[in-house]
Amino acid sequence: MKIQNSKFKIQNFLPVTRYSSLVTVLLVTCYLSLVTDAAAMHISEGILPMNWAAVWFAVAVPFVWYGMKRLGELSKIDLSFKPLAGLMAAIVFVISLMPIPVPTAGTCSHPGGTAIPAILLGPSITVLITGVALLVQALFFAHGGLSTWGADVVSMGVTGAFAGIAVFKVLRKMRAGLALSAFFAGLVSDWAIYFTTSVELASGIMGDEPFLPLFTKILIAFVPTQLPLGIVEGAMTAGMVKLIFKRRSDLLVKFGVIKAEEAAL
Amino acid sequence: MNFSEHFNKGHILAKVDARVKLLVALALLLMVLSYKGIFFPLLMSAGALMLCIKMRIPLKAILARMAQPLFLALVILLLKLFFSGKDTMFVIKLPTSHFPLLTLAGHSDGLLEGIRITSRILGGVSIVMALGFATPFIEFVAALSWLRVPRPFIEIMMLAYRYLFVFLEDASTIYSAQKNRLGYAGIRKGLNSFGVLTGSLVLRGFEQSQKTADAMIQRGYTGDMPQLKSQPLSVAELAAAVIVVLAGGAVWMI
Amino acid sequence: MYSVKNVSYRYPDGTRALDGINLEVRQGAFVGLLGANGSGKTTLLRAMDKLLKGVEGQIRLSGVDISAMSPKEIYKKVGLVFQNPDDQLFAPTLFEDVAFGPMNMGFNAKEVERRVLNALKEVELSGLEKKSVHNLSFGQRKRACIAGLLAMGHETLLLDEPTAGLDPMGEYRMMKLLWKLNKENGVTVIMATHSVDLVPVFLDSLYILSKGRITRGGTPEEVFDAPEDMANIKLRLPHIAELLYKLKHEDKMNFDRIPLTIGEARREILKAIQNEKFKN
Amino acid sequence: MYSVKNVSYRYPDGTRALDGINLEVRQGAFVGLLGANGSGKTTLLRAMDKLLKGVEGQIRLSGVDISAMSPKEIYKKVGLVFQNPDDQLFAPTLFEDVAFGPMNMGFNAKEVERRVLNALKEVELSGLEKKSVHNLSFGQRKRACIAGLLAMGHETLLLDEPTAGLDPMGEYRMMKLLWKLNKENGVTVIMATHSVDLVPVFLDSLYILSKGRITRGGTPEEVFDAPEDMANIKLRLPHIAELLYKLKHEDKMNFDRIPLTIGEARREILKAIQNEKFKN
Ligand SMILES: Nc1ncnc2c1ncn2[C@@H]1O[C@H](COP(=O)(O)OP(=O)(O)OP(=O)(O)O)[C@@H](O)[C@H]1O
Ligand SMILES: Nc1ncnc2c1ncn2[C@@H]1O[C@H](COP(=O)(O)OP(=O)(O)OP(=O)(O)O)[C@@H](O)[C@H]1O
Ligand SMILES: [Mg+2]
Ligand SMILES: [Mg+2]
Repeated sequence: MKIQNSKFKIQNFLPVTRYSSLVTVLLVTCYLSLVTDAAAMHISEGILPMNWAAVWFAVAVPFVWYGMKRLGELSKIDLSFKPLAGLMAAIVFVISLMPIPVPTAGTCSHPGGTAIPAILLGPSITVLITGVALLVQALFFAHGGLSTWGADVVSMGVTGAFAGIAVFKVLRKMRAGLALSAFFAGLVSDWAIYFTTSVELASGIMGDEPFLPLFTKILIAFVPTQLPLGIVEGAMTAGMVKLIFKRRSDLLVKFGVIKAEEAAL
Repeated sequence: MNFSEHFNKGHILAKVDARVKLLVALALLLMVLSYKGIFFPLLMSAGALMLCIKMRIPLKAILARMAQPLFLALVILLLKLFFSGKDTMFVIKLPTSHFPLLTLAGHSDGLLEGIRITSRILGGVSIVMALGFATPFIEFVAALSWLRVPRPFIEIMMLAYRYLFVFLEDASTIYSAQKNRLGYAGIRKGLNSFGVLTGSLVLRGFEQSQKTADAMIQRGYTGDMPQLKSQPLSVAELAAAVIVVLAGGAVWMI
Repeated sequence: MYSVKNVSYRYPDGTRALDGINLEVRQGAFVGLLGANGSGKTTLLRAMDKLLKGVEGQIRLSGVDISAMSPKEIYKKVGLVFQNPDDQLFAPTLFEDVAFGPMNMGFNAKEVERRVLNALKEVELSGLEKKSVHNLSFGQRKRACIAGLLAMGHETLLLDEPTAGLDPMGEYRMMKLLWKLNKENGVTVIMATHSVDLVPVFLDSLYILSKGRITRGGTPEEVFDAPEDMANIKLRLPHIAELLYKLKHEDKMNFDRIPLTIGEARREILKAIQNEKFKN
Repeated sequence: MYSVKNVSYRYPDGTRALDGINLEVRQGAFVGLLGANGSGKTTLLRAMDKLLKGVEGQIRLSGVDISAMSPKEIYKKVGLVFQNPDDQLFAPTLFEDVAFGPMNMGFNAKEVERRVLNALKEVELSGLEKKSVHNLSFGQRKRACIAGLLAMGHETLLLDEPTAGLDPMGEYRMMKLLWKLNKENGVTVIMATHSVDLVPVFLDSLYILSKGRITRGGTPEEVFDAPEDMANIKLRLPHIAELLYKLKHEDKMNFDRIPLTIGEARREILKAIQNEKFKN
């Protein structure tokens, strides 16, 4: 007897089976991420076909170019700004290599670290820094790729930085505490990266399928690593801002993160 | 840190101009991306892997670098197999066929599409990996500079590379020091310590950048780092590169 | 206490930093590791604190193989002070920093405070509790690192060049502090150092590292007994020893042995002069 | 050459790091700055290189007030070597790092290369041009910093603890290198240091800093002449001097003066013994 053709499909009585495909995706990625070191935020070499790779390059380049222009201006005022940007790139790189145990996936994952420079140096410089870090990672770590550099800059750099700083600014306007704002900046930045990456991934591999179902599946596939990772990233960003506030509040004033009156408190 | 300079230095590609290596790799990469089947990417992958073995890169390093892209490739393959396409090949019912909570159908056309993407990933990743293992960072940067990548980008890249190792060491020492004082016993403590670790790194970056700027200024820095002139490209190498690319192109056409 | 057997270690990039190290440190000892830059001192200390992965050979702590011990068990017994103080002071104020360890050990507020104040007194930083860590001088920060571990009540301290960068006085006082901890509180101390001149004054025994191997070990007198090959391992005799060595071998003065400290040197010189007098 | 008149400096947080410094260094001198941790050595060197803003008083370089000089003019004459080599080496490879200065000075590729290779030979780093900076050992990185300045052809070098963290052999060789630069190439050298024992062997004159003031200056013999108040400024005599000081004052040996180096000490001791003999 074929169950599928039977009148009494068991599936109809079990809500779980309505989402069976999604559940499967979840189970599969959980299993897979148990055996590998997942850094799901980077889109690897070769995933995007030529046309999509070109599209994301075209989106990314103006942002990076603007970052360079801005850096040039700032560098004229303060000669130490370029070294600072270079060193922050190194730090973003180091942070993104730090393994974090993600309890739900039972494995290690890596934070993006974009929210931190976004809060301190502003989003446009952050895009540039991320572009540099991504190029090095693509070549020497196979995190991301040369052809997917544009896509990765758009997700990790552009959306990550702008989402992070927007949340931070809005929360600060609403008089939220420094650490709390930083926490949500980190969290939202991480989730925004994950969202954009899913869009890029889905459009890159959809072929002639419809976009939306695939997108949802990808989004769900990485829930077990990305949801907790966002929280870790938030906590990390908050911890960072808190530490700098306690140790060198003058720096936060200098970069316009807080006002001088706040530092005096 | 698996930078190429940490491996065998006398390998077969060591003497080849980095610009040539970069151009060839980019050309082959473009061909892989625009190829419609699986033959060419897999061929490229096999070739690049063989090159890596020829360069005596430890197998462990190769696997470590391939792990993450392979993981993504697998996810994509499974997504494609089960959730796209129309020609059902097989049906899996879990846990048993009499009580199927999950019903999964594998599609042959989905599988094909998945294999196609997977082969593209394999081909692309292998080419770039071989390039990475064959080219010391410095030469890569010089090649980028020759390709007219803007100066500020290059400068930041060089500074980042220089201080990457300093900060990696700082990070590991701070981490050890925290562990030493039980900073990672428990999730809450762990998260907190982790924030302190990143904060310390960022602070270190600020302080270091001041000192670095001083050091640069006192050696005549006025806002732009000077640039070493690159040698002209050797005709022989360029010719060899063209032949390799043309050969690749010929295979690509088939 | 510590027993290191045939330990080797290779960094991921292939550098062979330790190459068959054997070492025995008994409870309550005050041991120095000497060696050129890059000879493996830091690596050895890190291996002994189980901070490295993939160490070959066996390291036993009070008879138990450390590879079988949990980090918590190790860090309760052993504390490592890193070379650079900035890598290990992470709280905003001195008090908070020193309290970090005891708090993680789960003591109540009162006990934490008692331990912190005690430790600060021990390193002569009392009164600076509220000070911002980065406003301390270099020497003060070095002391603060040691206080952070003292407050946890370790029975063993591993120290990586605790006197580097300190002024001559600070160097001397740091050594004296360690000596006091060792002699009065019974703390076992193992330290890497370049201060050849101070070593014989304070340490019980020495190990010389060269290219990842231990080439010599014993009391300072035994180790500095063969001055000829000191240069091969980029070391030298303490200045006092060098002076008396030259007086003995080039100026043919009659010393029974080559003293390493100022006190001993005085005695030897006076004795030699006495002998000269009787000769005439 | 350098003439520092009544220079004071206060860090933005209010710390008064320099407090009325007066200093004269003539062309071709080899001068040391000694002082406790936090006494202001680094600050003084930075002020002399015009890296600090808001310095009170006057600093003249070859007769010209440095506040009237452009950075370029200063950096053509004076080079400062920082305490930590990682602060100073910013290019990826050794060659590029050393070439940074000459390239900024506008030399053509050929001249740049000549200068770089020369400087590297001077500091014994020839053959390592292509090496990544982070793969150099600590001692090699310290030398690389010096090469970076030598390649610019400075007539004056300011050095902040050039021997800190080096092994005893490396320390000695670094001092010898500086001594050679000073004596053979005529480079004026001003260095901050804690190595009391090496100072008298190499340096022409010394200044002692304490709490932002210069409390004493002169030849090593003159400066170490009053051992009693060395402890107040957290310094001590060289070990050799201490031994002979004790022999003289506590054991009543008869020295004309307190020598500071091993060679002189040998002579003094032998002379004293000779005298004893004649007494009998
Ligand atoms: N993280 C690392 N990766 C690769 N090699 C390393 C690393 N750390 C140290 N080494 C190498 O291992 C060897 C031993 O280094 P180690 O730091 O133990 O020396 P050390 O005796 O502490 O020297 P120093 O007196 O300069 O502190 C050196 O050759 C060094 O270059
Ligand atoms: N950036 C700074 N901000 C505030 N105070 C500072 C700063 N740098 C140094 N100080 C303070 O200025 C004084 C002099 O410091 P300086 O670094 O010149 O001492 P130093 O003689 O070089 O000491 P060391 O031997 O430890 O290197 C110290 O009290 C120090 O705490
Ligand atoms: Mg060391
Ligand atoms: Mg200093």
